[in-house]
Amino acid sequence: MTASAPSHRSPVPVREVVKEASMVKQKEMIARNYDLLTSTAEHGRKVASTFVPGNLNELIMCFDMLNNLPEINAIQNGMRKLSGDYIAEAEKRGHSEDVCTYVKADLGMIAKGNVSPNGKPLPRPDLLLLSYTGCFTFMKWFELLREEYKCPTVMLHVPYQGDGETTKNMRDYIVKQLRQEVIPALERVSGVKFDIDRLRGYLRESARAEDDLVWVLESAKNKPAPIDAYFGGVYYIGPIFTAFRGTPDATEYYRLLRSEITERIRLGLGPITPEGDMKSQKYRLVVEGPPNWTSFREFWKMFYDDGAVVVASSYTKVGGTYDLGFRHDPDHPLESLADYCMGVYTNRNLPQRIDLLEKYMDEYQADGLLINSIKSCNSFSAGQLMIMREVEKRTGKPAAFIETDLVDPRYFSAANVKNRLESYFQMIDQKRGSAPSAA
Amino acid sequence: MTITAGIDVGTGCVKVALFETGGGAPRWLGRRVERIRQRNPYALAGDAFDALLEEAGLRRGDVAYIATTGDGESISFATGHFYSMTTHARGAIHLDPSTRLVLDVGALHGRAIRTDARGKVLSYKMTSQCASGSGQFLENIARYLGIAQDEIGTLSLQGTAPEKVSSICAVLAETDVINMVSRGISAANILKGIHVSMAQRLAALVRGIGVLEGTVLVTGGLGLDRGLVAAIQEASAEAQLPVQVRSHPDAIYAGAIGAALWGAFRHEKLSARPPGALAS
Amino acid sequence: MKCYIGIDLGSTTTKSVIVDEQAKVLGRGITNSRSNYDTAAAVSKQEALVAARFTLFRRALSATPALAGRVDGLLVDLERHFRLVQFRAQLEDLEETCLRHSGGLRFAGQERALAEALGAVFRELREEAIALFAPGARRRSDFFRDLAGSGFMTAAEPVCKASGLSFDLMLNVYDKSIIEVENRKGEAGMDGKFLEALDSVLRTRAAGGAAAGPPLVADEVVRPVRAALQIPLEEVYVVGTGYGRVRLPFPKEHIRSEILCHGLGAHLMHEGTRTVLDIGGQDTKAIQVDENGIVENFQMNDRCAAGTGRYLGYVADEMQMGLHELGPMALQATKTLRINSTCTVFAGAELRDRLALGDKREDILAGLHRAIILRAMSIISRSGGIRDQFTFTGGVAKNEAAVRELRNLVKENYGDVTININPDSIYTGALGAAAFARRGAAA
Amino acid sequence: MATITTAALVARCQALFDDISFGAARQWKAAAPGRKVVAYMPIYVPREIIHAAGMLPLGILGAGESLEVIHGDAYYQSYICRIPRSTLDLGITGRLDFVDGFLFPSICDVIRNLSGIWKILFPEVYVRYFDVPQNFDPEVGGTFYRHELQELREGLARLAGSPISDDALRASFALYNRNRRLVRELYAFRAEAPWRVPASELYLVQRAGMVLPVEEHNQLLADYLAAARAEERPRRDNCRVVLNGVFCEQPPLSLIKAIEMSGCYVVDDDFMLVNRWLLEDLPVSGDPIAALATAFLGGSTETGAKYQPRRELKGRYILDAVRASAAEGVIFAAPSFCDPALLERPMLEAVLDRVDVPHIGFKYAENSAQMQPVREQAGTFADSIKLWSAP
Ligand SMILES: Nc1ncnc2c1ncn2[C@@H]1O[C@H](COP(=O)(O)OP(=O)(O)O)[C@@H](O)[C@H]1O
Ligand SMILES: Nc1ncnc2c1ncn2[C@@H]1O[C@H](COP(=O)(O)OP(=O)(O)O)[C@@H](O)[C@H]1O
Ligand code: SF4
Ligand code: SF4
Ligand code: SF4
Repeated sequence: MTASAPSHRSPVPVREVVKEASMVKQKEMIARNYDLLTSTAEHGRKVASTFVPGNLNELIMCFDMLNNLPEINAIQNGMRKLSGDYIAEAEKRGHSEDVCTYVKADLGMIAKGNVSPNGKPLPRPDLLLLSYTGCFTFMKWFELLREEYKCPTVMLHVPYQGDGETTKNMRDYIVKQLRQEVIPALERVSGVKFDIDRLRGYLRESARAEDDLVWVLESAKNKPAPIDAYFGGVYYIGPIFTAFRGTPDATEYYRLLRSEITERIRLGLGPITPEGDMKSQKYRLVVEGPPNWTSFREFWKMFYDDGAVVVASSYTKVGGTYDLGFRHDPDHPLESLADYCMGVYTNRNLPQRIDLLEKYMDEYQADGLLINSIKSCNSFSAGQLMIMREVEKRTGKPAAFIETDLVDPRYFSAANVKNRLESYFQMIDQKRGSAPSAA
Repeated sequence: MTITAGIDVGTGCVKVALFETGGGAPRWLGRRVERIRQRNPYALAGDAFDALLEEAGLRRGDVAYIATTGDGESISFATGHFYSMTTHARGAIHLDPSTRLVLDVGALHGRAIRTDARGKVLSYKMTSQCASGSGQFLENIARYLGIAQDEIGTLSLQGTAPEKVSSICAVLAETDVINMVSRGISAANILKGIHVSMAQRLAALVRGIGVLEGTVLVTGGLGLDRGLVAAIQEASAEAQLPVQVRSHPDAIYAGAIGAALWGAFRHEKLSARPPGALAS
Repeated sequence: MKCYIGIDLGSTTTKSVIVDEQAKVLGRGITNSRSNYDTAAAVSKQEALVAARFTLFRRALSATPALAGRVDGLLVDLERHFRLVQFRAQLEDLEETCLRHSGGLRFAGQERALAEALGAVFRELREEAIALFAPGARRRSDFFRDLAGSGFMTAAEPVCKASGLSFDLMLNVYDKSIIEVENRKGEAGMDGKFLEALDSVLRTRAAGGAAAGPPLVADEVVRPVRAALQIPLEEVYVVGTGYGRVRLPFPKEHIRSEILCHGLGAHLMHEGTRTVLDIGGQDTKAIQVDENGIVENFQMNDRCAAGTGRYLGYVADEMQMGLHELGPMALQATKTLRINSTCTVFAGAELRDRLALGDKREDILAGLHRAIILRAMSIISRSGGIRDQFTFTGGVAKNEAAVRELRNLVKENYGDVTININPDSIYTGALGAAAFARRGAAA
Repeated sequence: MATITTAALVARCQALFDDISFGAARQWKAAAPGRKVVAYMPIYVPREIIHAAGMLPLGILGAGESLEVIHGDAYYQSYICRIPRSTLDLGITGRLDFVDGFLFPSICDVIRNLSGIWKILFPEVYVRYFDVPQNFDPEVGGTFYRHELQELREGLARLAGSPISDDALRASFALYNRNRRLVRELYAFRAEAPWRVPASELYLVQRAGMVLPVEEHNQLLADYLAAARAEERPRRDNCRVVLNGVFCEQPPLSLIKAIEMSGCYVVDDDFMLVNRWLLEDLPVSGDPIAALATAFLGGSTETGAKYQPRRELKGRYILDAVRASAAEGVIFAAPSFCDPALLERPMLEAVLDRVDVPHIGFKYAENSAQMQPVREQAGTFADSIKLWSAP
């Protein structure tokens, strides 16, 4: 459920005004990963398909396996304007208009040759590793994929934090599943014996990158914010939420990124947008909900053109709420994987999500909360209006609500979104204008 | 010789067909279509039926099976009812035996019905509940543009640069069209644009149902709209569907024809069955 | 005289409001937007300018001591006569256009018959016009399209029957012509029309008769009117808002979101307003404002026009009634039927279904009105509920049945709150825009 | 001869169904001091534990078509199914003000998030998200589940104000075992003679079990069965179908009737699966919590909201249902925007296609008003079976 930098073949190129080293590095990492994935015939490494929230990248690496993330493929296809066709294909094959479009984009893509962004077909996975955390649809998605691939499938059921806490029973259950189901399945498929010390090594590496990631996301507390924590944020979380967590590459990426942002802060610069440095920052927003990918640029532009910068977002926490203090822990490897899975944003209950957003509003000194409600995603969306009310009530700051979709171009109505955003910005303005001189 | 009637009560029109069957091909005895226009459709159906009988010199008692279809379930003088897709499939086969897919496009609905050579419904798809891209919508726009119904097709065929209708909602689409008028887009291009967007939705149904060859017969009132039929053909070609999209001058009667013919079939089946086997 | 103008380019109607330097409303104008947007903006502005003239007439006449106590009656008369003059000019235009159109290919061989039939129809329309604008007459719409349209239908049916012409054909000629007529701006000669109307008032009064009212001394009246006509109306600043605002020929700074305009407009009409509901042609908005009319929160329907004003429009078309008549009929209901689908386009189908099932028109209409208001209640609830005072704006606020449903539901769900419904509520957005225009000019 | 007619029984059920203020449950609560009511949503909760605590389990399935939802829409976007919004509306309008506890079972993300909303809006109510394992190994999922059940038992005991004994649990098991047996019997009878148990009646009788104490529902079921067996009813020229996908948000009653009126006898369905969740009797001896867990892991019904670990078994249950009830086809009816039902459907369709069982599918909402498309589709389905089957 996260973006990664659009691939080098992206038909919607960034106007490369500034090309920072971290961007280059990330592109190169992603390209390399797709090349690895599409050349399994040559190197023979096995592939696991899995989800972003609660993904077990370190564990997968312990078995020399590659990690393929259908959500990321769907995003890539959304950004490359292919998802519309894929969704149509899936609907033609009997899928309802109503269901999550990630699933349909993925199934449609498979039906149409499963071509990866590098132009080569993705391999059939050797294992479907169903990390069932934070979203119910995952389960159906992998059942559908299993029909497609007829390959081994292993379920890791992560209990939901219904009462806003994780219990020992929950943790034990996950660890037990890891021990008795997931690890044996990975061993069987890969033929590699599990080595817990290898896992510890990767986890140690993860924790390093995680420290820098948190620093990066929190840099938006500065004024002006040196980053956009939503539109830019989706790029920043790419490596850590996907196939790179636990690799030196990721660590290096975040080190680079951190130094670049340090420099931006020193120079008092705002975020880099596709059209260069963002100039004035009139509105600081917290955003809840995933972005729209099919019109990502157009969507972003509606913000920076009007001087709106996102200082914190919940979406950058779908692959882990590191800013709340969690780190992968080499000393408690399986337990920390369990805690990681349970802690991802959408596995937290609604009251926890509200608390978090409220905290962001305060700590990042935001002017308002914007919710981008995604038609596809019940996990995020069912309850967002409640979130909006509560945050508004608690912070006294205005909130706004827009509705789009992830990768279904039919549900991005630019005129509508723009109308609402403009009204919202004018409303913040007007409110500000009145506050001091009300009398 | 058996005389049967089919009565198709639609949202826009009531259609009645009278047939004689038994011994060779079924024979038309008469047909009639009435626009409903705020009248009670059931009363209208009765009147149209009686008028048709009178023309043919018959009485109700002469008709062996009066079959209703469409919304006609509750017509009291009917012998039985068949549902629209059942009747359109059969009617289409009667009008054009090479039909493998029926696109029934009426005032408020669009349906794709896959049929075999005997008129058996194999599968179907319907446009969603939302009314955008319906015949009613087209009718409204045409009126707004000052164009009579039977002119629509001809005009649309003259369109060279169809203007895309972006909105999914019929009401909002209407606003779109008004915008077009104010931008000076010609009526031909506006109509063609609507046809194209309707055709795309319909072609998606065709594609969705997985028909890959044979004749697609457009039935229902919009079968008479040559512009729409042409647009569907184009859209199918674009979607690389190797099908022939056609219509028939009697396309609007497809449901009524099917009802009359199924009525004949059922009549025969029931005559062979001991009386009172089923209450119905 | 300095004028600040707000134009609300709605999906169904376009409204203009002119305010003066003291923020007093000088005039309001409205027209159908169902044609060219530029024209709609121009026409509504024109109408507002006409109304502004009437305001100036009122000021001038009120300053004439000899007319004390008679100004109101005089102005009502003047307006009626003015509308009649206007209507007749348009009718004439329509007839000419129709005749021109009946020459087309489609009508080959029938031109003569058509021309005769049209002649008969328009004769009748002209005669009716007098009754239409008679004192105290109730018109089913303020728009030429609606008035002429329904008159045309009624008149054409018997004419067609008598002459054997197809009714559809006649209708088609009308459909072809009305757009054109509607799209003509016709600004020229406005002053002449005022004087013509005034002249007509004076003549009628002089002629006496039951409804004529007391005769007037021509000079006492004509002089102030002429003087008022001399005052230039200077357009200082125009702000546009509403659905079609992006199509307005203004720079971006002159455009305000309709949400803000409605919020401010409602505040200006009723100072205590905290919650605004606006049901317009194709959207429904709920807006929360603070004590200064500043928007705090809003919600609106999206993408789907279900349950909006157009819905009533479709229903009215379906029943061949005027929009004005729907509410009163719904109020006659003895029970409220439950209607779940508020899809605008299916409204007609649902209506027919219900009629076929034997339900009464009144009851169905009551159900339809309730359905609209229920949808609005949901949107309000989403925006944060209803706070005191609650102001209902937009075209649908003119509908008594909708208002009644709303009152009931508000009471049930939010208890006793003051509900403001302004007779000019349809102009709320335009008023807000005009206020922004005044501020814009000051800035 | 039964003394009570089906009509009288159905009328009572209809009254219970129509009463969206839950008068019956309110009366039950008021009848003795200290009584408590625990509501639950689909798809499954172990009602035995609630019952054993002396409390009334109350099944909430939205508000149907009779409630005009106003506030619920303030919490849910248009692309989310209706059941959570009408349920919230019931809460906000005070219709559930007598409810002391509310269980939100693991069925989908919507209900899951609703549990959080409920916590915020109704802080005085005992609210619990009830998780069930998707791992069916007795050691792994079983251990987790036993703990969850134990936690639930403790939570409910706190709410009830006294501990829940093993004996009380076993006594409840016996009552619910009887309930499940009667429901099974009713379904079997219906499959045998569907014209004698119209779908809408079976629905209402089952639905009554959501609001009545189990003891009363058992009596009702027994009475209805006896009455239905005693009454002859006209048989129509209908085809036999299994109805699938209706396990959470409920279609309006008129939709169920429309299906039958357009020519389809429903011979099996997945309404109110909580009544049929456990396929076998719970043992009334031994550790009750372990018994509940074992029954869930190894002997519970299948549905879209549950994971099937083995690919070759995926979707088999629909075929089993078709065969067991001698159905001629399947009607898939799913609530609009219901991911569990709609994502499950293509997999079920594939299973049916493999053996040429015809099927159709459509969507509904609890307040769907237009039955025309439903009649159209069910009717065409019935037509084709009528016209094309041997005479
Ligand atoms: N000659 C024609 N050309 C184009 N459209 C037509 C023509 N005659 C009827 N129609 C359209 O057909 C529709 C009625 O089709 P029909 O299949 O009878 O629908 P229904 O069964 O719902 O009444 C009307 O909406 C009308 O727009
Ligand atoms: N006199 C009236 N009586 C009843 N309803 C009216 C009247 N005038 C307008 N309406 C309703 O108001 C709607 C237009 O409202 P309006 O606020 O002008 O919308 P918009 O701003 O979108 O053009 C119409 O569709 C109609 O339903
Ligand atoms: S429902 Fe949401 S979380 Fe689940 S797969 Fe779809 S987008 Fe991802
Ligand atoms: S989008 Fe428009 S046509 Fe569709 S349901 Fe809504 S109002 Fe009706
Ligand atoms: S109807 Fe479906 S999506 Fe809605 S709450 Fe029930 S299971 Fe979830």
